Amino acid sequence: MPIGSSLLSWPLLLVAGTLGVAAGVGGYAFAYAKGTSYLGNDPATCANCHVMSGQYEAWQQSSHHAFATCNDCHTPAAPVGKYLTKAENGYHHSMAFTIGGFPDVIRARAGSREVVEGQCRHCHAAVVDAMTAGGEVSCIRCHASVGHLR
Amino acid sequence: NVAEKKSEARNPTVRVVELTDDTEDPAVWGKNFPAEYDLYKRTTDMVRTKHGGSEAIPHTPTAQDPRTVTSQSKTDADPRLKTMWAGYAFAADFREERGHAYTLDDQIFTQRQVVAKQPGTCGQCHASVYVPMKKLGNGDIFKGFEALNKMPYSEAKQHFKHPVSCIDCHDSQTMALRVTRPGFIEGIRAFKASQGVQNYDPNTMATRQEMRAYVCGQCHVEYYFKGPEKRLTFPWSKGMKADQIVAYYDEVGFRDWTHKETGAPTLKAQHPEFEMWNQGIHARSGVACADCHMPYMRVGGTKVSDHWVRSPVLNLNRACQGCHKWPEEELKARVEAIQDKHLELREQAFDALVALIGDLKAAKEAGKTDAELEKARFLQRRAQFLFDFVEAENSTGFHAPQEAARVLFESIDASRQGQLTLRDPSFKPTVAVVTIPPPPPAPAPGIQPAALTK
Amino acid sequence: NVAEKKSEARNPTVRVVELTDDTEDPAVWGKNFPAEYDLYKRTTDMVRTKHGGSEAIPHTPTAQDPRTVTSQSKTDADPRLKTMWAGYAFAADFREERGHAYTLDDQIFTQRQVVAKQPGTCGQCHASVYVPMKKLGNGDIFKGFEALNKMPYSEAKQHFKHPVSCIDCHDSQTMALRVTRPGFIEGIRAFKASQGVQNYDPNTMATRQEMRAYVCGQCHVEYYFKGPEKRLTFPWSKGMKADQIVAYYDEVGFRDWTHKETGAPTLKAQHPEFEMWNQGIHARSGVACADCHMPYMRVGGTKVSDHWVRSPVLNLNRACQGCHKWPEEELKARVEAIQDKHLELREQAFDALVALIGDLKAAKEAGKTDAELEKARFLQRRAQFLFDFVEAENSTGFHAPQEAARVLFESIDASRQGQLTLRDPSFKPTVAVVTIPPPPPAPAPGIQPAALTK
Ligand code: HEC
Ligand code: HEC
Ligand code: HEC
Ligand code: HEC
Ligand code: HEC
Ligand code: HEC
Ligand code: HEC
Ligand code: HEC
Ligand code: HEC
Ligand code: HEC
Ligand code: HEC
Ligand code: HEC
Ligand code: HEC
Ligand code: HEC
Ligand SMILES: [Ca+2]
Ligand SMILES: [Ca+2]
Repeated sequence: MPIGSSLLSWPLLLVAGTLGVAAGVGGYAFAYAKGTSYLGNDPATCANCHVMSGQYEAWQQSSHHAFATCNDCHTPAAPVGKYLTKAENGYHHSMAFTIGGFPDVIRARAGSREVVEGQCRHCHAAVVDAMTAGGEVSCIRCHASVGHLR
Repeated sequence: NVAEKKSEARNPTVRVVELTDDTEDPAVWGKNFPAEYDLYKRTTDMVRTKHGGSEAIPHTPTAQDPRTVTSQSKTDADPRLKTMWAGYAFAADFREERGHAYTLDDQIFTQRQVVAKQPGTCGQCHASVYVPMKKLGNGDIFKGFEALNKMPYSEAKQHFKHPVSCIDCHDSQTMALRVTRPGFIEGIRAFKASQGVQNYDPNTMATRQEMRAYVCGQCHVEYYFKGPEKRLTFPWSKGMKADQIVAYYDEVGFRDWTHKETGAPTLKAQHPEFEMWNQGIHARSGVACADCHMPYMRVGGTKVSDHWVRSPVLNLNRACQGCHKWPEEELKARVEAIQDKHLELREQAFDALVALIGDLKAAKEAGKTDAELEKARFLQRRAQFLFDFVEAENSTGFHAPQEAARVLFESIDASRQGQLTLRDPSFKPTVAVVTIPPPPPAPAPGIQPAALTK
Repeated sequence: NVAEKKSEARNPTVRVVELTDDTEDPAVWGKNFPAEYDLYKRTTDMVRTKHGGSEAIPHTPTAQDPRTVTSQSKTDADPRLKTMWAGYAFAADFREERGHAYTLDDQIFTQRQVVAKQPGTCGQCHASVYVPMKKLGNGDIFKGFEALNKMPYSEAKQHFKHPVSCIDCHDSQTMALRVTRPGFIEGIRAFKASQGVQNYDPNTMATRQEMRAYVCGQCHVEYYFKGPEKRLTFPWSKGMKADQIVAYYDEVGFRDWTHKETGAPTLKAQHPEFEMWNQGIHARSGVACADCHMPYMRVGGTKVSDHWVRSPVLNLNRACQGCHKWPEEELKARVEAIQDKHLELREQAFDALVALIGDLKAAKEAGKTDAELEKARFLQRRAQFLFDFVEAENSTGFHAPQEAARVLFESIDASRQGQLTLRDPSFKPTVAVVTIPPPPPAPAPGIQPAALTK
């Protein structure tokens, strides 16, 4: 099971998700900035937010452009986890985008990093079986560029 | 507000005024580019980092120096500097550098202007000289450059209206970066020629990324004033490394001044940030000055370059995290780890240099002849230039840690060998001793001997 | 064939034999892990890089030394090494190191075994000693360690069957990494204690990533043999930096031997890769030895660690490009740029050290007393240890460029100050001179004085 989903707390996420869609400012941003994009899989919709455009361009240049879209890496594979993570991201990003206060150079939160790590293992289970036998190892320590050419 | 941000993003530059190649005043440019201008004005702010930035020190205004705030005096903080520069204007006043807003004032009011008559050349790096050069040269900046160089500073000053300003780095029509300083154009041409590239012209042949360092390399470089016409010259024709530069000075037989205590034909190095950066892994990786000192930031919905040029340690998220995903605290610790290690060597190399100066002074007072002192004096010249090169470089080792350590290694070796030659006339230094001719006797009219300028 | 790969992938480890904590022979492990074993066997290959790798030199077998191939002799290539080690076994034979397959043979057949009687302790890093230690200690590796340490090498050798092998790094049941060497366990405990962490145990407290360096740190470290029982000791209780280590030796009054030409109480440094790496930016970034020297590679459908442990310059694609997107040629050029700069300082520091040794020798021959020579001898000890620390470190500066330059800086300063004290008895060195006691008179039975071991 992807590591990421185990770390997210259910009640907190439900609240966050609800807020993200319904609450005043967040809701406006969500609708105006084509927040419904969170529900689909088209990477271009992530880039509706211009702050995502750098990552979008870097994704287009990356080795995974042909294999994986944003959600393949940034949301857990399990169906419930996927929409919860989207809700959480949606809330977080709408709030951040509207109110500001986020850094100019965005950095992944620890939780989203774990989601990504889980997704690597999800797709590459066969290949990394032997190496992960011993337990914790971070994929993006060595493969930082697979999703976004850096 | 999302709607506002979207419209800003679509329309980043509303041209409210017409800029020409003669528009000097940054406030006028600021009408078209308010974000950049507002940031540019913030270069007045003074914030200290562990080893950089700057600190506001209150100053009681006097007639000669009306500033109410200056930066800390380095010569007071470390008196070894006065020993190293004995007999030279720098011993009188040398301060921590601060933001671009102060470039002109700090030059005009430094005590170095009092103890020595400075030439107009100085203005090249402290004032907005593009328009003045054009005017003085009737449209030819090289002619204007020559005219300004030759004036005494007090006369040249009349032509200076602004500190470094938009037009010094930008083309008014396209806003493209542009090199406006003849000194850099000539210097980089000589450097490229040493690498086998002939007739190099940065304004037509450099990439945009290179220009993001070249505009800084117009000023953040080692230089000297060549000949009686005081032509601002970047000594790069043998290469940009400290030893290549000192070899150049040996070859042309140049000295900045004669050391008061020892009689050595000494050289002063200044702010070789461009040269040091050039030796480091960031330059090698194509990371330019502007990437760290003017990183992109969001203003409203647009991305602008942070024209509040300052220490990246005050701006780690934008300056570093685009490339390095480490937390800010960790990035700061990395910078400081490099700098602290660097300072350890700097301390030791400095003590060795001061010890050599002390030994030389004693030997001279004890009546040793010029011939007997020649080797040690030459080694002082070398040890000091190499030390000063690293000392004057303002990143405290960060721009090229291994190279900075290498230069300090060469410096301490020269100091210790100097001490050895004084105790043992048969000691053979590992570098060939070059005879430096005496300084030219007749100063150019209105200007003090080279011995007192810079 | 895709189907085959898929099945390999699903079943990467078919256990065909039962491994136990007593299975010494790598060929047996190889039945379960053929990919790792095949790669492990390739450590016999000898390929040269600009400054590393190794070169196969044909050798005419003799009774004492039956090897048909050795690596190049460093003492022949650079005779200054013989001057530096005069009176010590290293002067007789010191070669470029090569792959893990040779660890045992190269130790057995080095001329150092001929010119001096070596202790059993040596085996710790050249043979698979885990099972022998267990047997000799009745299950307690620390007891077995003590037993082996005390034997003469010729006796200990009877217990050695393999060069460094699977069981030295792995747990046979889980294949997890494991530290098996008491020397490392005690050394890292002392080091962590110096950092305020008590009772550190790498096998239970280290992360997996740390273990990817710790298993190497069992051997690629500076060491000495403590006391008459020749306990293998890593001198880390004051820290792992070269100066902290030499301060430790000063404090315990240890010398490896007495320099034949000068009488100085000298120290030999050995392969401090782990300590140097620890000072570099890669260690700080969590990049372990195995990341570069055993990078992952694809074999069939799975990823395995490349057990062909060798120079990463021979394997740039896997060793570096995961993290650095530069072309291989550029990566190679970066390694070499660091190394070339490093070697420049190395040359100069070496010449200074040899000059000090020459001056000291002359002074001794001229009849100077021990008291008159004490300062210079102490400075020789220090200059040499610091120089040798960097020289013996096998990455030619790469593992920590700024730190390596710093250590060479300290070394040349000590050499030059040594030369100064000889010419001027009133010269005060900047480091406190410590009196090193004479070596213990009575050698342990069967073993030569400390003066001739290592
Ligand atoms: C193949 C996997 C993969 C794909 C596909 C992918 N990403 Fe990422 N993303 C990553 C990794 C890995 C990181 C780095 C996390 C870290 O450094 O901690 C990351 C980081 C980010 C970040 C944090 C900021 C940064 O640059 O580190 C953002 C924002 C982001 N991705 C957005 C996107 C968007 C938008 C898309 C689609 C256009 C996308 N990602 C597609 C793997 C991927
Ligand atoms: C409403 C605008 C908007 C949209 C649409 C958007 N993002 Fe973001 N995103 C942001 C903002 C603003 C941040 C910075 C938040 C912060 O750093 O606090 C951010 C940060 C991130 C991060 C890094 C911070 C973290 O949460 O770990 C990731 C990863 C990310 N976004 C992925 C995505 C993906 C995948 C999509 C599409 C499914 C997407 N974003 C769509 C505005 C948006
Ligand atoms: C949606 C599935 C998917 C996800 C999620 C995914 N990958 Fe991949 N990856 C692929 C496919 C498909 C390929 C190409 C075929 C192959 O080599 O297996 C590939 C290729 C690779 C390669 C070899 C090509 C290269 O870029 O060097 C690496 C390495 C890799 N992935 C690492 C990762 C890492 C690390 C992550 C997480 C950050 C990740 N992948 C996430 C599907 C995925
Ligand atoms: C990779 C990032 C990086 C690059 C590229 C870079 N610098 Fe720096 N620079 C730094 C850091 C970090 C410091 C140390 C600041 C401190 O100590 O507060 C510094 C310090 C300085 C200082 C002293 C600033 C102060 O606060 O006192 C100057 C001047 C400077 N750099 C100019 C340049 C020039 C000119 C270039 C290009 C030729 C350049 N830098 C390239 C990161 C960089
Ligand atoms: C026309 C000359 C000139 C140009 C061009 C120039 N500088 Fe400067 N810079 C100066 C001078 C002069 C000072 C010192 C001002 C003072 O102390 O009064 C300075 C100071 C600085 C400082 C120190 C700020 C502090 O807080 O200590 C930094 C950093 C800096 N410059 C970076 C740059 C960078 C990066 C560029 C190019 C993008 C650049 N400079 C271009 C002349 C110039
Ligand atoms: C010391 C040099 C320097 C000075 C002085 C300077 N700029 Fe810039 N400016 C730069 C650099 C470097 C860039 C980045 C250009 C690039 O990446 O091509 C830049 C970019 C810009 C841009 C393009 C958008 C952006 O922000 O990246 C504008 C507009 C601009 N500057 C306006 C101004 C104005 C207005 C002034 C005077 C108030 C000014 N500049 C003074 C160096 C300078
Ligand atoms: C535009 C990209 C970029 C920016 C911005 C940048 N770096 Fe780097 N940095 C690099 C690259 C590339 C390397 C070389 C290693 C590599 O290839 O990853 C490097 C190497 C380093 C190293 C190791 C080299 C050494 O000298 O020890 C440190 C430390 C470092 N950077 C710190 C910083 C800091 C602090 C900043 C901000 C002031 C910064 N960097 C800004 C790209 C960048
Ligand atoms: C080639 C460019 C250049 C020339 C020519 C130049 N400067 Fe500077 N000056 C700089 C830069 C860059 C700095 C900031 C870096 C530093 O202080 O090391 C600076 C800093 C200063 C400072 C503030 C720090 C200090 O030294 O106290 C003063 C005062 C100053 N210069 C005076 C002068 C005078 C007087 C002259 C002429 C004799 C002169 N400058 C010529 C580039 C130059
Ligand atoms: C970031 C990559 C990296 C890491 C991490 C690293 N090394 Fe190295 N190592 C190198 C490079 C590059 C060389 C130079 C090889 C050459 O000159 O051919 C080298 C050289 C060596 C050599 C000499 C090899 C030869 O070919 O002669 C040894 C032994 C060594 N390293 C051991 C270690 C140990 C032990 C560690 C951990 C404590 C370590 N290294 C960590 C990259 C690394
Ligand atoms: C039990 C002791 C021991 C351990 C554990 C050990 N080494 Fe070695 N290593 C040696 C010895 C001894 C040699 C020299 C062999 C010779 O020259 O005959 C050597 C040689 C090497 C070389 C030089 C190869 C060449 O071509 O020059 C490298 C690289 C190396 N080791 C890296 C590592 C790394 C990385 C690890 C950990 C993953 C490691 N070693 C663990 C003892 C050890
Ligand atoms: C220590 C560095 C490192 C770590 C950690 C790491 N990898 Fe890799 N990985 C590599 C290297 C190096 C290769 C290239 C192997 C080759 O070229 O044979 C690779 C290759 C791959 C490939 C491509 C294999 C192929 O050729 O088809 C995939 C997929 C992959 N890694 C996924 C992962 C995943 C998933 C993780 C986390 C569980 C991970 N890696 C962790 C270094 C690493
Ligand atoms: C010098 C130390 C050393 C020796 C000797 C050694 N290994 Fe390893 N081995 C490692 C390291 C380091 C790893 C990576 C483990 C990790 O990341 O947890 C590893 C990983 C492995 C793995 C896990 C899969 C993989 O390849 O990453 C297997 C299986 C393995 N080794 C088998 C062997 C066998 C069989 C031998 C003897 C022929 C052997 N090892 C000898 C250091 C060693
Ligand atoms: C697992 C990741 C990883 C691997 C593998 C790796 N590096 Fe690095 N390297 C880094 C990091 C992290 C830094 C520090 C700068 C930064 O944060 O980007 C760095 C810095 C560097 C630097 C600049 C520092 C310096 O000492 O000048 C060089 C050069 C470099 N690496 C070369 C190499 C080479 C060559 C290899 C292969 C032998 C290699 N690296 C392997 C992650 C890695
Ligand atoms: C703490 C671990 C350790 C101990 C103890 C140790 N060695 Fe080594 N030895 C190594 C490593 C690691 C290398 C490879 C690196 C190098 O050559 O610098 C090596 C290399 C060698 C080599 C090949 C290179 C050369 O020096 O010619 C010989 C021979 C050798 N050792 C002999 C001995 C002898 C004899 C002893 C006992 C007096 C001994 N070793 C004790 C770790 C050790
Ligand atoms: Ca400053
Ligand atoms: Ca080797």
